[in-house]
Amino acid sequence: MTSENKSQLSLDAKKRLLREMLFARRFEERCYEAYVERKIGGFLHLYPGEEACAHGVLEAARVGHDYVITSYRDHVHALKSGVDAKAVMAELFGKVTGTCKGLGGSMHIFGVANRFMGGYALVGGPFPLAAGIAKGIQMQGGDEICICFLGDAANNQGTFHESLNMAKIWNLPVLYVCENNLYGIGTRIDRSTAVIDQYKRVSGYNIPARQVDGQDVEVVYEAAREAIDHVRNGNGPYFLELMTYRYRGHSMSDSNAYRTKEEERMWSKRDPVIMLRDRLIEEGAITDDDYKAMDTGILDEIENEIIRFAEESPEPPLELLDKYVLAENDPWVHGGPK
Amino acid sequence: MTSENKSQLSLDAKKRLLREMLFARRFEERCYEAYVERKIGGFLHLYPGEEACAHGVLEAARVGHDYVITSYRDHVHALKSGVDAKAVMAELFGKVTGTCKGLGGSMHIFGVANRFMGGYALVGGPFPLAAGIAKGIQMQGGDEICICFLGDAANNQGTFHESLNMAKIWNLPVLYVCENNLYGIGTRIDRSTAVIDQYKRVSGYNIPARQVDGQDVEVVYEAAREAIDHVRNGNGPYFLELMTYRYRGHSMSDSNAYRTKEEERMWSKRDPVIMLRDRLIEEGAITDDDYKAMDTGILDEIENEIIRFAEESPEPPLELLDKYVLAENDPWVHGGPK
Amino acid sequence: MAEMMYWEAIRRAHDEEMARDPLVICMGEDIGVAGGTYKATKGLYEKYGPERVIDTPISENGYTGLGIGASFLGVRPIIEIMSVNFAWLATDQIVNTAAKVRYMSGGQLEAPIVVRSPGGTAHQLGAQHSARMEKVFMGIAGLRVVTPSNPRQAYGLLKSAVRCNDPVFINEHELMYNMKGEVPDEEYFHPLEGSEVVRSGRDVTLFGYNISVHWALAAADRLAREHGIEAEVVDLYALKPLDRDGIRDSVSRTHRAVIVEEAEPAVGVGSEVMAIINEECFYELDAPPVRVSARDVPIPYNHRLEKAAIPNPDEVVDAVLRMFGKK
Amino acid sequence: MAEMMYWEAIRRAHDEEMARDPLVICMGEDIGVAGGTYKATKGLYEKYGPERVIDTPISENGYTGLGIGASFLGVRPIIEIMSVNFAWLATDQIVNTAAKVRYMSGGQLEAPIVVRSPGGTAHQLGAQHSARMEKVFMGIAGLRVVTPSNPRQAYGLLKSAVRCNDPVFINEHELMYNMKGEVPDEEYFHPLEGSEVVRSGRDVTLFGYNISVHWALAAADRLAREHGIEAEVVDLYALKPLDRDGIRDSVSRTHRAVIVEEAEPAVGVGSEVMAIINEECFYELDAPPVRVSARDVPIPYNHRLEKAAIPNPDEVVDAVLRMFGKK
Ligand SMILES: Cc1ncc(C[n+]2csc(CCOP(=O)(O)OP(=O)(O)O)c2C)c(N)n1
Ligand SMILES: Cc1ncc(C[n+]2csc(CCOP(=O)(O)OP(=O)(O)O)c2C)c(N)n1
Ligand SMILES: [Mg+2]
Ligand SMILES: [Mg+2]
Repeated sequence: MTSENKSQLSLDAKKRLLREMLFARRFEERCYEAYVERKIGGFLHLYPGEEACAHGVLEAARVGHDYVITSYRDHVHALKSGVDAKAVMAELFGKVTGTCKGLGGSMHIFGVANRFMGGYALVGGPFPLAAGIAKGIQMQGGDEICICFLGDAANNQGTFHESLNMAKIWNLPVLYVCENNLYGIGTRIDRSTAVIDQYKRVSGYNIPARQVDGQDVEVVYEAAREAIDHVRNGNGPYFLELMTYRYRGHSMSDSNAYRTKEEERMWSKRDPVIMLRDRLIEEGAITDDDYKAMDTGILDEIENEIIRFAEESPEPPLELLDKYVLAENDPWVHGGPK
Repeated sequence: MTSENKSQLSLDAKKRLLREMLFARRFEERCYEAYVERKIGGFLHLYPGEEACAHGVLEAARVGHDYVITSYRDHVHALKSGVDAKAVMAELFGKVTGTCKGLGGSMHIFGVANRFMGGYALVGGPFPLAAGIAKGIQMQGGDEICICFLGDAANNQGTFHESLNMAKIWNLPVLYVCENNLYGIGTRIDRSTAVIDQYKRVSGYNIPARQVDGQDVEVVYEAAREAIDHVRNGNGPYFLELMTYRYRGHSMSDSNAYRTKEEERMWSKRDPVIMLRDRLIEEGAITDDDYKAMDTGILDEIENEIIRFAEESPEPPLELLDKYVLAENDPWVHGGPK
Repeated sequence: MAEMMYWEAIRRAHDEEMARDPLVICMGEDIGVAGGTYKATKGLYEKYGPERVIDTPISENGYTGLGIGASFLGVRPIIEIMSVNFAWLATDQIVNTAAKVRYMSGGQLEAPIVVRSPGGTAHQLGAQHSARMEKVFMGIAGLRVVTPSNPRQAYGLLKSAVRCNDPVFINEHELMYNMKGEVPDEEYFHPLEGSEVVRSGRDVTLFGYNISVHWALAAADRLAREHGIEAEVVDLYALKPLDRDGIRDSVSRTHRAVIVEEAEPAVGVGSEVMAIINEECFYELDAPPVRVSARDVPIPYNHRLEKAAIPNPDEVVDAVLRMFGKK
Repeated sequence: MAEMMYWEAIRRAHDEEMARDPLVICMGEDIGVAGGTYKATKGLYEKYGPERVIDTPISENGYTGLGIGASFLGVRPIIEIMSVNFAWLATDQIVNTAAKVRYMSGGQLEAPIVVRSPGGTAHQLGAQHSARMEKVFMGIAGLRVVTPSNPRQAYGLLKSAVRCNDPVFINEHELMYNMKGEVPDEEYFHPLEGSEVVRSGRDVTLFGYNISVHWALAAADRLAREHGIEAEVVDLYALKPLDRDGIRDSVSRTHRAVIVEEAEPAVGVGSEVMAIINEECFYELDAPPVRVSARDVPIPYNHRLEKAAIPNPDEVVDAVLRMFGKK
């Protein structure tokens, strides 16, 4: 497959994307190790295999301007939204320098300064929140949009139905991106879902929808551009389905036993990082050595900057335990400012 | 419009249906009066205008064999399921002779002996219950089906989505009947719902669905026959949408101010009782005098049997207050039978 | 000081806050064109338009979550849930998101929503429309719960709740919307914490909230008139957090306590107030505190049974008389 | 008497009940092919097939309601909710339908479902996966709530819950599935009401349930060893209804009470036990009862803060020492 006219991405952009996606891959792999070393606790959901989804979509968005919200599998969405990788890792380590001062953890990365509105641990939770953010945008008249990432199995939650309906009737600027990796934990989509093509389910809401390959970042980018244009131009919600695959278990405790080797092999041939690398090599834009150097640089950065930062950062002080439960010194609690 | 070949209903059946529907109309009108007289309390949701829905569908079902479940607007569904009208009225009067001994009230008529599985007051509540009843049927291998009546606005509840999906993936024998009367309380359907034709929303679940006129009991009957056959023959769920209209307010406190006179006038021309009456007169099956005599007989029965029964029945004893909260003398509470 | 009805007071608070801040919105089923089941938003649709007075689909979890999401961007949603029994459907978003988002984001986001909803037994609404939920929300860290017992509180608590940066659940009551009472003519913000001594007395404290304040007051009158017992009545308009100081102060004066609550007793306001009394002023007690609660049953439809299921002033009087060994 | 793990005990109860009665089914997310997150249904899919061991879509309210509907026809569903935090989504069907249907139908229908779910703080699962809900369900008339503290109870309570005609919520704990303990070889039905004295003592009663029983036992050991204080430990395996007699009996012997609970204090097990003590045996008390609860915060991710958020045996010891004026 040649990449000519595959997308409007410049060569520079593609090279940058390759680095970002490889960075995301290595970041997640390093999280895996840190979890095994017991530096990271809780539930840890990793993103390898799905990098083209977040990167393709958010490359087409205006990060830092558009709002992004997602589920517990949230590290890479945060990174691509511009959240500092050191702060993400420190959060995973439970350190006070983390995005959420160590209070959130892997499932709850937030980077509100970058308009990354958080990872949420309840399946289906972000659907209505995203519609609400879009309502907030609409009321304030900006040209931002809200992008909500969600899994395929999450779409069986009632909030899917309720939120898409509201998004449509109120013409809200929200883009729902379904990362369809064919499984909800160990349950294959056809065992949980009456209509497997998620974009078809959206016909019940009169929302435009489309399904594309989620492994080719250029394809994702182009589809997202169209979708985002639609939403940004005031045409209401849009639903984009990306067909993808996670290379690891659902979370750390998952052995992946429910998937066939054949299926895994097939999808490993469509590795989003490798596909982009090979294309750039084929185009003569980079050499294999460039790629290796890039990788070494990334590994070095992760180890010597990011992990070190996380390791060396202090634990949150015990006083933090009671902070952020209720607003501090809110005058309205006592009858208003005196 | 002539009725030839309109349905397979025999003349006798149609005459009986006319009487039943007129009875339902008069029953509900009498409830209205009793509410004004403060004999009935709570919320009271009446059915005039929609009689062809319950009657057409349940005429095609095997009442007493198939299970029926519905919302708070439940009197007429109970009656057509074979629940004793005296017991229904007594329940509305809060008497111990009522279907639920006076504990339930208008929104909670139950007639389990007739497989009328109840009226439920939370919008969207019956959807999953119906799927569950169907699951119970399926496990026990019977040829019953479960018929679930629900309103158009109820379909915006998340349980709609969750239940239809489960009904489909598990191939459950459940027929969902949407009584689309265009309003949820005072909110017109187009203000609450992205796709107004409810049967179209079901495409997201791969469930066969159809929309028909809900004012012509013969049309409803034929559509229901098809639907019920489909379900009874093991083909899984079906969704039937009946276009109808309620002639009264949503409940007693509702002035109906949100509807135009014109719309009301249009629908009043399609009165299901009158349409059937006129057709039978036209066919020469009854005369206007027959109809009047029928009406007089019904009014007499309601007043002198049903209302009198309800009036004269005793209030429930105070001991009932604590009964039915937990199972009585359940041995498993204490470690099993001794 | 003008007299107005409870619903008018709530409506006025909506109106003032919406006039002041274009980001204050209200949403709920039939609150717009229809003006709200209990008229709390009457006329606001005409005044502020459909973008700010939002008739929602019947999707409680969905629209509550939508309100929370909007609040992340500075919108101030006042969410009406028509009957609190339907709020069970929205507990996911209220508890899992609104109550926890500031904490789990390390202070980056907050969810300044108001959820208003009537709970309790009205006129024979039956089991699925008569329950209360204040005790559920009271148990959740990160939420505030208040409950007005009169029009002044209904007005002032909503005003403060809209401005406060925490999610606030306001427990109203079907039977109280037509209650009349004085409301200050000028703008008034009722505190979201604390309690009010609404009748002074030296012999026993009757704690009530929302409708049970009125049962307590009626009981106090009878106790004074017929038995010479002077009851103090404390209005716990704030349920989360409860006013530990106010509870201690009153019980330290009267040395006896009765808590009157409409809900079934288990893990309720009554048990929590008793726990606080035990923790704060156990040695001040001259008698064990007592709760007067609903029966531990779903609410029946029949009017006689319905009445018997919930407390009334006579039961409060009896409880006090028993406490004084007079019964 | 064989030793087995808590999860094995639950699995055994499932297996025996499913083998006995073809209408017993189990359902939940990933309980079938995957055998359940905590292995409580391991191997049952292979044994009983997909119609009885049902992998559900992620639709908590939907599949719980489906289970309730099936129970109307004699099916006995054991519904697993993977984490109790997700059960908020299903409260509508549990509270509005299961708890009320027998009552509002005048005894015509009942909903004999079992809902099993782990709650509480495990290893850094964060705010949205660490909450508890037993206090919520305890407050609802028409429900039963039990909570096993060991494999024997886990086995016997589930057995009885499946047979009982009431809806039963079983509160489990993530951290306990691998706990070992003896379970009778023969079939065993644990009562759904009552409590167990798991350690006798004359000086103070420590009330615990589920995991906090173990904190209480550890504290009792230290109190005896280091301070010569003999604590009685009472295991409140039944939370709804609570065992008034058992609570009174123990406190009447020891005259002092400490309640240990993992959840935040407001309207919780602790407050309800205190209310019962006040009602049942106030005059037996030599000191005000005390609760040792979690902090009133969502649960933080950081391991040190997480530990600090919930009680531990040392805090129980300190509470007792303070009660005896030794601290
Ligand atoms: C309300 C709720 N129910 C169940 C879970 C447990 N759970 C976590 S992830 C998951 C599967 C979600 O699958 P999908 O939406 O496809 O996303 P993916 O993990 O594949 O990215 C489940 C069942 C949860 N976190 N929240
Ligand atoms: C969960 C829930 N939310 C809201 C309500 C209040 N309510 C009762 S009926 C109704 C409208 C339902 O409309 P529809 O489903 O179209 O049925 P119809 O009354 O028209 O027959 C509403 C909002 C309720 N009873 N339950
Ligand atoms: Mg998935
Ligand atoms: Mg309708």
